[in-house]
Amino acid sequence: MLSSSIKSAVLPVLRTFVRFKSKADVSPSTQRVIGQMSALSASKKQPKVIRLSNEDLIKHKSIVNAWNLYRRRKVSRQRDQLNKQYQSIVDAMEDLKQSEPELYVWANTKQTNKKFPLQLRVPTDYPPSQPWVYNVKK
Amino acid sequence: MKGRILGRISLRAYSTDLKPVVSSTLLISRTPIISEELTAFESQYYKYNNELWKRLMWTFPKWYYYKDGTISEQMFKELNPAPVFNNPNVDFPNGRPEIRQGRDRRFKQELKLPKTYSTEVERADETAAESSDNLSRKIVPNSRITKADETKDLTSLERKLARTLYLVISLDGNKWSLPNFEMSREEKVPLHKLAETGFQSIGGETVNYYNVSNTPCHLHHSENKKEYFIKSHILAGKFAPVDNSTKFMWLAKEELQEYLEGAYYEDVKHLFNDV
Amino acid sequence: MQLARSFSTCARALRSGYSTVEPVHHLVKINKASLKPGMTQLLKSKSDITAIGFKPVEISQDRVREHYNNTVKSDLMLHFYEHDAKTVEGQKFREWGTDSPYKMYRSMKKPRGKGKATRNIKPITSKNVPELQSIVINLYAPAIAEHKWLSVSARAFIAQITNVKPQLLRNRSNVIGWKIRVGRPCGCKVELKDRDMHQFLTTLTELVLPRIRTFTGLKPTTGDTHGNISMGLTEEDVKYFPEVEHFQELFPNLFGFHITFKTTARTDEQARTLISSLGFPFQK
Amino acid sequence: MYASGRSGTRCVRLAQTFIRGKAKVAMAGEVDLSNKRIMRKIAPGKARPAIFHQFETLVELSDGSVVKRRSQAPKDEIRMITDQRNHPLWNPFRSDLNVVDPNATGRRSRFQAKYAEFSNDASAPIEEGEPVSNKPKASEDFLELLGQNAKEVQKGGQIFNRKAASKK
Repeated sequence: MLSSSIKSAVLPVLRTFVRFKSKADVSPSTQRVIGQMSALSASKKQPKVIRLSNEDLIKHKSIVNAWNLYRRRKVSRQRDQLNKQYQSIVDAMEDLKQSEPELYVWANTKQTNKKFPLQLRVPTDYPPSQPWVYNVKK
Repeated sequence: MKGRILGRISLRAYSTDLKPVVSSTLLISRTPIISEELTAFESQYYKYNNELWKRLMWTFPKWYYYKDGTISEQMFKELNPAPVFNNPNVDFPNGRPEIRQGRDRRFKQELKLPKTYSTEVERADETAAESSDNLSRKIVPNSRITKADETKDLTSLERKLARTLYLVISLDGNKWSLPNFEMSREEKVPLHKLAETGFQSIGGETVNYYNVSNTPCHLHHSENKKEYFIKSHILAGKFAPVDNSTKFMWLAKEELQEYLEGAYYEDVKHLFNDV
Repeated sequence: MQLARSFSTCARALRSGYSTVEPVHHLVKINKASLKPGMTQLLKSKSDITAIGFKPVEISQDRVREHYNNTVKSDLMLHFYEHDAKTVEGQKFREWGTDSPYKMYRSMKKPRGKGKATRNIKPITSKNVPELQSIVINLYAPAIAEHKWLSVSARAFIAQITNVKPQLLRNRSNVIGWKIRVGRPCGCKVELKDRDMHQFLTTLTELVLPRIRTFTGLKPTTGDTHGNISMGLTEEDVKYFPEVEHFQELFPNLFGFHITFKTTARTDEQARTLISSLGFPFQK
Repeated sequence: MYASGRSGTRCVRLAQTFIRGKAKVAMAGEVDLSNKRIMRKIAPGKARPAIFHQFETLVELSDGSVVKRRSQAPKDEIRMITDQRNHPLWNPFRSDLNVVDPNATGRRSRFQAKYAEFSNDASAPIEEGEPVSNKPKASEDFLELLGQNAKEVQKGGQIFNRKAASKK
């Protein structure tokens, strides 16, 4: 008798939000916000930390090293190409400046507020049904 | 000092009327329509990392998206049965399961989703036309290899969708080059205008294109001729040569190496995209 | 320059029985608290698989990155090229001069103009082609002041459309009329990078913006003068995000937010051109 | 749709959103989070990355191209009807576009469909400033029931428009 009265006195103080137990106590709106809160939180949703054996760790490291090497080569190849492209712009303009001053002025005038066309799109993963647009309206 | 020497040279050239002809070359490209073809190593690495990522992903909050007692929840439950729970009376030689929110947190969580499209059996009686209009049909991506790839049609813009293609033309059918237009000695026009009007005159009337800049991106010296390169992208339309004897092709970088002259290709190859 | 400080050694060298090991004075400051065994996790990189904070990044092909590297980058370089261009010096803090001893230790004079130092604008070469660094989403909802639980909804909503957990924002000032108090939650923010950023970008340009009927393009004057472009979406617009559209009952309250594109461009003009190359239309 | 501009206009806009937000909060007064959860503090060096559970979703755009997306929402396929590929703003030089707008049920879209050929710029998008709601208004539905010749009668006066008045 005594213990049950203590329980009833203590229970409301100890009440916390648990998704499955005390649903009757809270309104559906509160329940929804609690759901949002739980979806955001990591509690009980996080998997275990990956623990690799020494052999697996070495495998992983060699995969990552190979990838870094591959990517470094790719990036430096792209950078070299861009540097060459830049140098050839400089050379062409320097030559134009020396030999054709008139053309040089035209070539060096900047068009302000020029934007890229929107038809120049980010590639997709799979092509459209009609891969190329033949329709031209000017 | 340098300027003086250059000036003297050009003066001498002018006096003997051997000043090289100025011309502009149009470097018109079709940009990739689909994403790059991955190498075997790249796709394997992405797959490996993706699996690690899936392993570290949080548990799917099923109760957030599927309300209790709804049909969709029932369908989801049928597709994804609960994992074996940690029964104290059973021995697990490979470690005891740690179930949290319906997932064994030692492993990745693989889920199947209820399909939104109707199954094959149901739509067996539908005609092809009906099914193409049906908005809830299954998504079947188009093939990354097109008809033009299969027939090896080099003039098509629909070939090699994952690559950048460049236009090359040939006036006699033997010697292939990038379209080049010479400037008359009397009347001077801007280089990009020269390239544009020249391109229109040989068959670019039916093309929507975008000139990246007025600035030339390269200079190629050939005998008594200076070729300034103007960079441009084709956006829509089709290159249709005015003169029937003019041949044209849309080629990727390694194909250009075959068709262009060796020394010329070596001089301009850094302008072409590897992809 | 003397790299290592040392004591005078000649007197000791003359003495017999002298140890040759000299005392070392570290020039690099070492925070010894971080050497505690409990802190070892903090020293590990996030890309290290043994770290607790390990998160795989390169999990799939990135088509926006490919588009930028293959097509846009070299085009932008050509587009911005200007022959014989010089660096435009920004406004800097200035010296007072050396003509008077009073000016020697005086703190520097404020920069000309608005009194703020600005960066130098270098000509674009192959080394500094403008690039999109990150996208910052900033959600400020005044209604949170009254209904505190809305901050949960706002964060859940941003997490849903970006796949990244946002950070809660709190008020930093008091405005009595708007019921704003210091320290109360008022919104959330998230900084998207790499693949998350690129997916958000393509979702905007391919799926969301074309469906907003009032959308006519970004303002041609947008920018914060340092090469960052911003735009905003109202709560009417955000319902076109696929995650929101197909699960409307999860979001009874929708929120508008600001989107800022942080770029490495030094001027707004350059940043706008960069953004336009990624598929954003601009008003004429 | 707006780009954040000068601080003055932003302040006004902030005030507007404030009022708008105040009026439209769903579930207001129904949520009671008085019994707050006590958030556990994460010790330094113990934080783990938040990786939400994500599904790979295929999105088919209106021209048939397919892109892959990662999304937390449990949906494996999405088919778009209006998107970048058939929007006039993104396709300024396409005359073959037949844009099907499922939301176009309003009076103005019907007007536009009827008199499109008279407008100067067919591809010009709808004017700014007048957002069209997705749901057809009740009065419009009744008008459709009444038939072709029915006209809506304007009730009440015009709202005073300061901008328009100042232009005159």
